[in-house]
Amino acid sequence: MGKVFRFGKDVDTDQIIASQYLLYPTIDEMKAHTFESLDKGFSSRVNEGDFVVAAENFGCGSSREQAPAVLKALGVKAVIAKSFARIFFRNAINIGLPVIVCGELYDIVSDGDEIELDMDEGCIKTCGRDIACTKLPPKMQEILNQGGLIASLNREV
Amino acid sequence: MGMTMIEKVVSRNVGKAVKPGDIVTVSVDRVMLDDIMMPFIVDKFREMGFRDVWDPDKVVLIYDHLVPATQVDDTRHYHVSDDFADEQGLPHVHRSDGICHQLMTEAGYVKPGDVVFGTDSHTVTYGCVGAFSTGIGYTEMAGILGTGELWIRVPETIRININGTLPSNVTSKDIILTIIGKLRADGATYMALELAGDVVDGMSVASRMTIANMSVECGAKCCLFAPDEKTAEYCGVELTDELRELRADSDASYAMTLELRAEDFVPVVACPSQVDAVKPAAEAAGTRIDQVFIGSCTNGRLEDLMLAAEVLKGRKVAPYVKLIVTPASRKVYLEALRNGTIDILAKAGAMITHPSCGLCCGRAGGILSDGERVVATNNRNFLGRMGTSKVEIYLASPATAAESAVQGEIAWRKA
Amino acid sequence: MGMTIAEKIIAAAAGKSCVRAGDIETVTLDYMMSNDGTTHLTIDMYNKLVSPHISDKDKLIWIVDHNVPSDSVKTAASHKKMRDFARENDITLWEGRGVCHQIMMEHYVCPGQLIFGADSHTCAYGALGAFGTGVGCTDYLYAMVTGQSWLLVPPTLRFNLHGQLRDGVCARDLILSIIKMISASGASYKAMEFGGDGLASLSIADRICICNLCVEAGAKTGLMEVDDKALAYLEERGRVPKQVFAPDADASYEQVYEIDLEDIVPVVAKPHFVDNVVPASECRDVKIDEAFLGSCSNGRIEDLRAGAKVIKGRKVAPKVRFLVVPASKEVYIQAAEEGLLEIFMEAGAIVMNPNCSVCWGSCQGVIGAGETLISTGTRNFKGRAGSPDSFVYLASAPTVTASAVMGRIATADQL
Amino acid sequence: MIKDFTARLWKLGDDIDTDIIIPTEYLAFPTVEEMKGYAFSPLRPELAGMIRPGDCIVAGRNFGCGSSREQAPEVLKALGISCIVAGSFARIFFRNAINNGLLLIENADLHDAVQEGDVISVRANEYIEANGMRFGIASLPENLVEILDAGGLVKAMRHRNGVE
Repeated sequence: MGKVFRFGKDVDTDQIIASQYLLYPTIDEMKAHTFESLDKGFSSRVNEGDFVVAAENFGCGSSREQAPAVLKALGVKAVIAKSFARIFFRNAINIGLPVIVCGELYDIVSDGDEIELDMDEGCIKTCGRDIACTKLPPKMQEILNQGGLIASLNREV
Repeated sequence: MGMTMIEKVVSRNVGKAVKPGDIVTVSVDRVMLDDIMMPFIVDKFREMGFRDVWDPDKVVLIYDHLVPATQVDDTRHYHVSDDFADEQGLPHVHRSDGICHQLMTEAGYVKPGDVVFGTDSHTVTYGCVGAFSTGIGYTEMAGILGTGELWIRVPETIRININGTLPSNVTSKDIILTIIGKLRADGATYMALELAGDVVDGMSVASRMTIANMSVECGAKCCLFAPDEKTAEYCGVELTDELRELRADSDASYAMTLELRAEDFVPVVACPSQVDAVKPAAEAAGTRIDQVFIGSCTNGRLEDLMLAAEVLKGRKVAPYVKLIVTPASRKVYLEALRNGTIDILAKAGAMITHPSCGLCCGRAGGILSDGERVVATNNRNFLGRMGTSKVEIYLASPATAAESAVQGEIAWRKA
Repeated sequence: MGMTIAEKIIAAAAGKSCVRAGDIETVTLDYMMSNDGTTHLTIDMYNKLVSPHISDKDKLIWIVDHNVPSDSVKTAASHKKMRDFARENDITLWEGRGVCHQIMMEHYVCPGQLIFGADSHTCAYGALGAFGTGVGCTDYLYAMVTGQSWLLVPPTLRFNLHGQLRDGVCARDLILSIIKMISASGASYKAMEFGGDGLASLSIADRICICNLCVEAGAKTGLMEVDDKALAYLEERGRVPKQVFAPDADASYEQVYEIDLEDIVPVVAKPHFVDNVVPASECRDVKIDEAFLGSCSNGRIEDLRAGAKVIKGRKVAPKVRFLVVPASKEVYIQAAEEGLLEIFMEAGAIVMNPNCSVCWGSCQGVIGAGETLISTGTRNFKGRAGSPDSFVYLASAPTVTASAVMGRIATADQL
Repeated sequence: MIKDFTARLWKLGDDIDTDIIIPTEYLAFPTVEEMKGYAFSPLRPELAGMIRPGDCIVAGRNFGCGSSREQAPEVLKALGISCIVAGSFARIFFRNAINNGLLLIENADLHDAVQEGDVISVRANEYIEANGMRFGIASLPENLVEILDAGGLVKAMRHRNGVE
């Protein structure tokens, strides 16, 4: 179980992590600024295993991999949205942050609700209901299962 | 007994003869306020209980340290300044025209014999046209804005005579660095410098500006050059008998007199991290560098850029070395565009940034990291001035800087 | 059945005769571009690999353009890491010589290539018929090590352009109008392919601007048919196409749009989203604090000419900051030679060295809380140019320049 | 009037410039309170956190050389520094400190006679006592004493302008 942090539609990469922090030497130095313009307290309130839930087009904008990386570094278990922008989606999978497409969840959960995600079954449990979510394509599931693209690179070598 | 130049300028201002050590109250002819200090000045001005600026025409506001803005809060300084200018009806505001000290002389705000204060230590620059000018803090500036006056202690003077013929590869930057090396960083504290001799007579106002600018690095309160034809032309004034009189009497009394032979000067560098750690460039030659900066109120004028272009023409900046050129003012940039200097510098590989304090004040424009070395034409090589405390800054002339950029190591132009 | 341009390029890169939208293919890349926005992280990951190696260093192009010259010690450390790695591994490094995509256009991109860039606007390369797409640093690292990557073949949206743009209407207005039509996610995961009789009237600069902004509709890439104009651009620069792919007549498109260029009017994208597009005439009362002409979208010589034409003989409105930033050193030098920089400087603009500047929002020209910017940059997201409480409008070069003159949003015909 | 006091001392060398006292990157912070944690950061980043109100600084020659930034004496005052004893002071720093009511004492000999952490006793306008030795103090010019007595230039001006 993890807590829901609910955001709207078109949450762009600049809101996830603003440009002025991207050249900081490490992700750990950036992560306190996650969602700074939308929810200043996010980084201090989020706990290991929590979820980010959003509407359409989550992660649109730049290719900055810092965006999924800071979410992962803060312990976010998965991002569940109605749809994702493609570079964010790809980046998230590559670093091992699950990104789940689910049309229904956004409209029935509130900020702070507890939910549980079963990726193998493609199912989210909330408020006593089970909601189906899209399973990842096998290629991406394979990368995730390996622990991200770097892990697969090390294995191939 | 005769008077030194500073004694004459102060006497002229206060209407009575003064001598070193006197504490007198001067009437201020101009003040320069820069963007980085403005919010503090305005706060103090109000806190002191003032409502109106004593004479709006005598106030010049210049945005230069924070242009362009690099941090979100920088723009607050513009707005506080704009609001104050509107409220007080200040007619002279420069929002992106260049570095304050360049503009004060170039735009005609300072004339020979004037008494001028600014909230920046390099306000000493205006001595190049025979004005008494010096840097003060923002609290005193707030006081001047309210009263038009400031107390000063009349300084003793160190006289420096430079006669003879300079080697062709020596610039006025080499001269002032050499002087600072001799006097040490506090050798002229509380005192005025006064320069004279053939070499000074032959110098452009721009070259004198470089010397006056850096006089604060040996602690000087000001550094004066007697007004001559060049000064008059530069300032757009007539060289009246009254201005001719603003030179030291032959029987003036000095704290010290230095006689320097022009032929003895060589290109020099100030080594990290003291402005007075000066040695011949030849002794530092071969030191690998990462960056070169040509600009600032010390050496960002047309003659400096042209000198750099002369060195760089048809050559390229060394691989992995960055050359950053920042003209001192919009006027300098325009003139350098028109006469092809910018073209030469850009083709050699220079990054040319908009006129501002930029890298010299360490807020932007080429900040460096641990272990990196820079050769710079500006005025300070203090620890941490351009990045971390592990950055090494060498100060040099535009010619030395340009040659070093090409070589990728400290190098100087042969005579 | 036939293939689209995107399908043909991916098929060639996958070594197959035919691919279809929805297939996942392993492709060999022609170039991998990375800039200072993420390269420091790529290097950290590279150094942690079990067996780090680079598949083909000649395919790597590294460009320092986002925060250049460096604005802080943290930036300087990241730049140093990138520079040192490039030096040790003999990777081509461009530093301070322009925005990455413009450098790629000027020196590398050829029709038929498949290029990864660690920057979302890599989709710009379609202007020359190359499949460019933005990736994160992990994807980049995988490609750097293996020379390959996997790619989902995108479905294609086809845009047939007809006629030509009216006077005063720009490519920027066209692509913003298209983004409004299909929405900010309307091309998510898809390719946008442009052709039709109207293409011939668009300059290479126009085409780059259009393809560049395709990612703002969510597209994986933007692609233009390669015509004589594109081939002439390449020939001028001594490059030859890898292969020119035209779409098959019976290619399968997800949707086909017919666009009459004469219907397009000057528009602006209002805060805080790129598809929040309205006719510029609807925003005439919006007061601005800053205007920005530059970026990989609109920092080319054609854009500077358009801006200079508008501002020549006029002045930037008081208190408005107008930043003009050529997209590359080549553009800068040409603009200097054509007298454009002089025009901007005379008008009171701030001319900066080629870099990402205001578009990137953390290096120069940052805007403060409550301030409004009109920009030719790529994005108007909340906080994109500085404070989260600021406002960014996107528009064409003439509209931005006219707004700088008026101090509020205006089109050039209003002057 | 300047009162007698004792203070624990922090020892610094020659030519402590204004960029060391407070680097340029922090100068545009809205308040001195926000800046003071960065005092001396290029030289001794830990120092600002260790200074306790009432402590003093003993330095060598040319303390405060460099820029005219008044933030330099202001941050030291905000940290609670009671006085600075140095071989000599750069002139702009000197004026700025007095204008903020920060006591400066010129003495060339004390520096060599003390260690960091020692406690000195200051007898106003007479001498400093440290490790059993006495070091003379020159008295300040009258106009400066007036400013110090008023509690700084702002207060002096408020008095002049009849605002309290």
